[in-house]
Amino acid sequence: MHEWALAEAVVSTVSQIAIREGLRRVTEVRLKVGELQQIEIEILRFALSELKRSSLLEEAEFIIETEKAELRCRVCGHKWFFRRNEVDEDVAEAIHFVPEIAHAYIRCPRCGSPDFEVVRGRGVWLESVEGVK
Amino acid sequence: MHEWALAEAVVSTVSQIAIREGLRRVTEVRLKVGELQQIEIEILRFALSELKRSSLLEEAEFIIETEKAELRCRVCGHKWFFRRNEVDEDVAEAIHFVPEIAHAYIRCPRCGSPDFEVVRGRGVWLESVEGVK
Amino acid sequence: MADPRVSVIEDRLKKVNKVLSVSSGKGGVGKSLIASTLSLALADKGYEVGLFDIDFTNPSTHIILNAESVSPTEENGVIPPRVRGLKYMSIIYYSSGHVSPLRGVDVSNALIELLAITRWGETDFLVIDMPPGIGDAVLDMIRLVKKANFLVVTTPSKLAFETVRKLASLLLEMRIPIIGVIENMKMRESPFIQEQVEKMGLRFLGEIPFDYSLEEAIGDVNKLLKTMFAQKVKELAEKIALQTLGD
Amino acid sequence: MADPRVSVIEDRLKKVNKVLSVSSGKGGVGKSLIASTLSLALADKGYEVGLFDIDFTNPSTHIILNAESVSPTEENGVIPPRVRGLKYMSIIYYSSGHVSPLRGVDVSNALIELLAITRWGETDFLVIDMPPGIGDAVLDMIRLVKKANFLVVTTPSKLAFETVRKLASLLLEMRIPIIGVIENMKMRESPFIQEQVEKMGLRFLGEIPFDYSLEEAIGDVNKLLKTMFAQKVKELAEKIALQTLGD
Ligand SMILES: Nc1ncnc2c1ncn2[C@@H]1O[C@H](COP(=O)(O)OP(=O)(O)O)[C@@H](O)[C@H]1O
Ligand SMILES: Nc1ncnc2c1ncn2[C@@H]1O[C@H](COP(=O)(O)OP(=O)(O)O)[C@@H](O)[C@H]1O
Ligand SMILES: [Mg+2]
Ligand SMILES: [Mg+2]
Ligand SMILES: [Mg+2]
Ligand SMILES: [Mg+2]
Ligand code: NI
Ligand code: NI
Ligand SMILES: [Zn+2]
Ligand SMILES: [Zn+2]
Repeated sequence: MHEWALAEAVVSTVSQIAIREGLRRVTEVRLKVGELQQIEIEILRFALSELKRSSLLEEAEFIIETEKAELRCRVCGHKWFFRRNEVDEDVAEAIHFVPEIAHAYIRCPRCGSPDFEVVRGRGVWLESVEGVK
Repeated sequence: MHEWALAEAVVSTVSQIAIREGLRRVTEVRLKVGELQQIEIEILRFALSELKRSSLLEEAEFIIETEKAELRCRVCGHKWFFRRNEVDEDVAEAIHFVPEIAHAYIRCPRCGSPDFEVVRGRGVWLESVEGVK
Repeated sequence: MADPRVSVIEDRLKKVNKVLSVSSGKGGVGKSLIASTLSLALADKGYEVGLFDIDFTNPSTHIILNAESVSPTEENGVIPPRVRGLKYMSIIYYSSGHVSPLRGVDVSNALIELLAITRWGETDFLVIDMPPGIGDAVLDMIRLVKKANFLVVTTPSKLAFETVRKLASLLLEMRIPIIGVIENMKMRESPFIQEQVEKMGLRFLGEIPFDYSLEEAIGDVNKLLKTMFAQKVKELAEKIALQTLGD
Repeated sequence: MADPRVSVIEDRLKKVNKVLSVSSGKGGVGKSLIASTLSLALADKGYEVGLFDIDFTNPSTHIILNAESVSPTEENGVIPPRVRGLKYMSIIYYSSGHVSPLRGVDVSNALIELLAITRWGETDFLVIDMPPGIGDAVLDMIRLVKKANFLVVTTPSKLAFETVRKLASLLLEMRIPIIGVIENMKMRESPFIQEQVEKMGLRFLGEIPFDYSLEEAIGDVNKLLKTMFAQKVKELAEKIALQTLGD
């Protein structure tokens, strides 16, 4: 599972932020996880709990919210939500690694265009970092 | 002056919106004009007043606000404002026609990168259209 | 609320009869040389022709046509200058030799801006010189220029045709009109490309041999028009005019 | 608030000694063939080499290397498969033959994602096959991969060199290391490119002749390595290894 790699990215970014803001320890980290990428939250959570050991994040609580993946067609303006059960297993797997590859498989349900944007719910995003100085 | 062409774009878009919303006549149009493009507001206003004749926009009042052009460097995060008097006449003229050509001439004042985004204040933008049904 | 530029584009192209997008997906297959020479050939037949170079980070047609001594004029918008009888437009009139590092979003914005302000007027053919890649420029041509017809250029190479196959399959899926495929820089006999093209249900327009005298003719239109390359493009121009105006 | 992927990229490349970005601005000059053959040549000398194809809408190296029968594995991230001894990564493992119409913003996002999750491990040279254009991919390499060294490819053509000149002037202005310029597909004697390159203060690495046998070798690595093209690339590889590891 490459959730581990994403967890490392989160821990690395939070550490940088903590150092920049002069935090002695991080108490709370809020994450948004977009549904397009179909991250396995439990694996992400496990990886975070392993990776935070003996770091500034040791005592941090991770609050993870999922966000629906909203797509908007640039041709006709139609908005819709990505649903995993509407694509094949292979396609979901590919999008799991590289969300942009959605453009190779998904089409606007109204006009058939591959020219859509991911309005929200693409990948892993840091919402806030709290700690004590 | 190509302000006339931009005024035509505004009138054409407002007409489409009025038809779509079922307006019999348009009473007020709010426009934002970004400073990057250095539009001559008086010429734009004159063109609009000419172009609106015998159309749904005949009685429309145009409220035009200018918006400072804010740039943000993608490399170092620095934000700054575009100021016309800091570029040559030729360069200002080129940006007047194609605002993106700013990337050929302007650099981040902090790190020297051409890789910046125009956060706001790029070109002509429609803010609102009001009318009676 | 809304970008006013998009809705005026259709209006700006109202008096343009046919838009021909010279495209490929692949770079270096001869799009710019074909777009330039095709424009000259069509103008030579008496058509009113525009040429619009939208490869904004890598413009080339101004070098081929030696088009730097003129510039657009302003008159209720932008009027393209005349270059060898063509209405010619390129971003070089604004970048003047500087490198223009443009992300896709900037390419898209610049394209929309130029489509919204350029007055092509009565025009039989507007030839578009497309950039490589299957990105912002291709997607915006599909999205904004409903009357665009694609002319697809490949070389005999597997590497070029692989991308051409992808571009063509996208255009077919989107039901965008494809005039046909040109095989450029042919060096030896091989039916491979023609077979593949016809298998996709597309028209194979013909081949252009590799022309060793072409490089010397870049920047000298008189010389260019005398090359064997130009001779072949003129034949193709005839075909393309017949086919598209016959629609 | 923040995209966590960007800060981990440096970490992911920590054990990569040199990053070589094979670039041009111009398409069709031989970037993909040179990137592939250079990678093989460096691996042949005993170096641990990665090859990363980031021409996402027009990937080619998998065809050259015939790399479709393997795939990346997952292990705390993505481990590139081995292809002829190279650690090899391409978007084709996710697009599997489908056309990927990607705007610049998508190219940028996909690049950041793959840089953030791919584990190259101990690597002497990571060769990057760049797309044409001076856009998202070039700007992101400059922005995100601080250890990137650019290897610039041109052909003898004025049209190719015009774009190369622009790319090189951007890199010089940004103080990005340029290993040098390669002149590919040389057909006749001419000092033009070398002179221009040296006038810009850049190193002219050498020329590669036009090789008529190259097309047949695409997809067959054994054949490829026996071409005169590969012979020339091996000589260049020697030079490049000496020069970059000597820094
Ligand atoms: N038929 C041909 N014979 C010889 N050289 C050609 C031919 N067509 C194109 N070229 C050369 O190939 C290179 C790429 O052409 P260009 O028009 O710039 O392609 P693109 O616009 O697709 O990138 C140029 O150096 C050009 O001179
Ligand atoms: N030295 C050479 N001799 C003959 N053909 C070449 C040579 N270098 C590249 N080519 C051919 O030129 C075309 C473009 O090469 P490619 O590596 O795909 O370029 P790019 O990645 O820059 O677009 C391919 O068809 C390739 O076979
Ligand atoms: Mg997208
Ligand atoms: Mg910008
Ligand atoms: Mg071109
Ligand atoms: Mg390539
Ligand atoms: Ni995973
Ligand atoms: Ni003006
Ligand atoms: Zn749609
Ligand atoms: Zn900066």
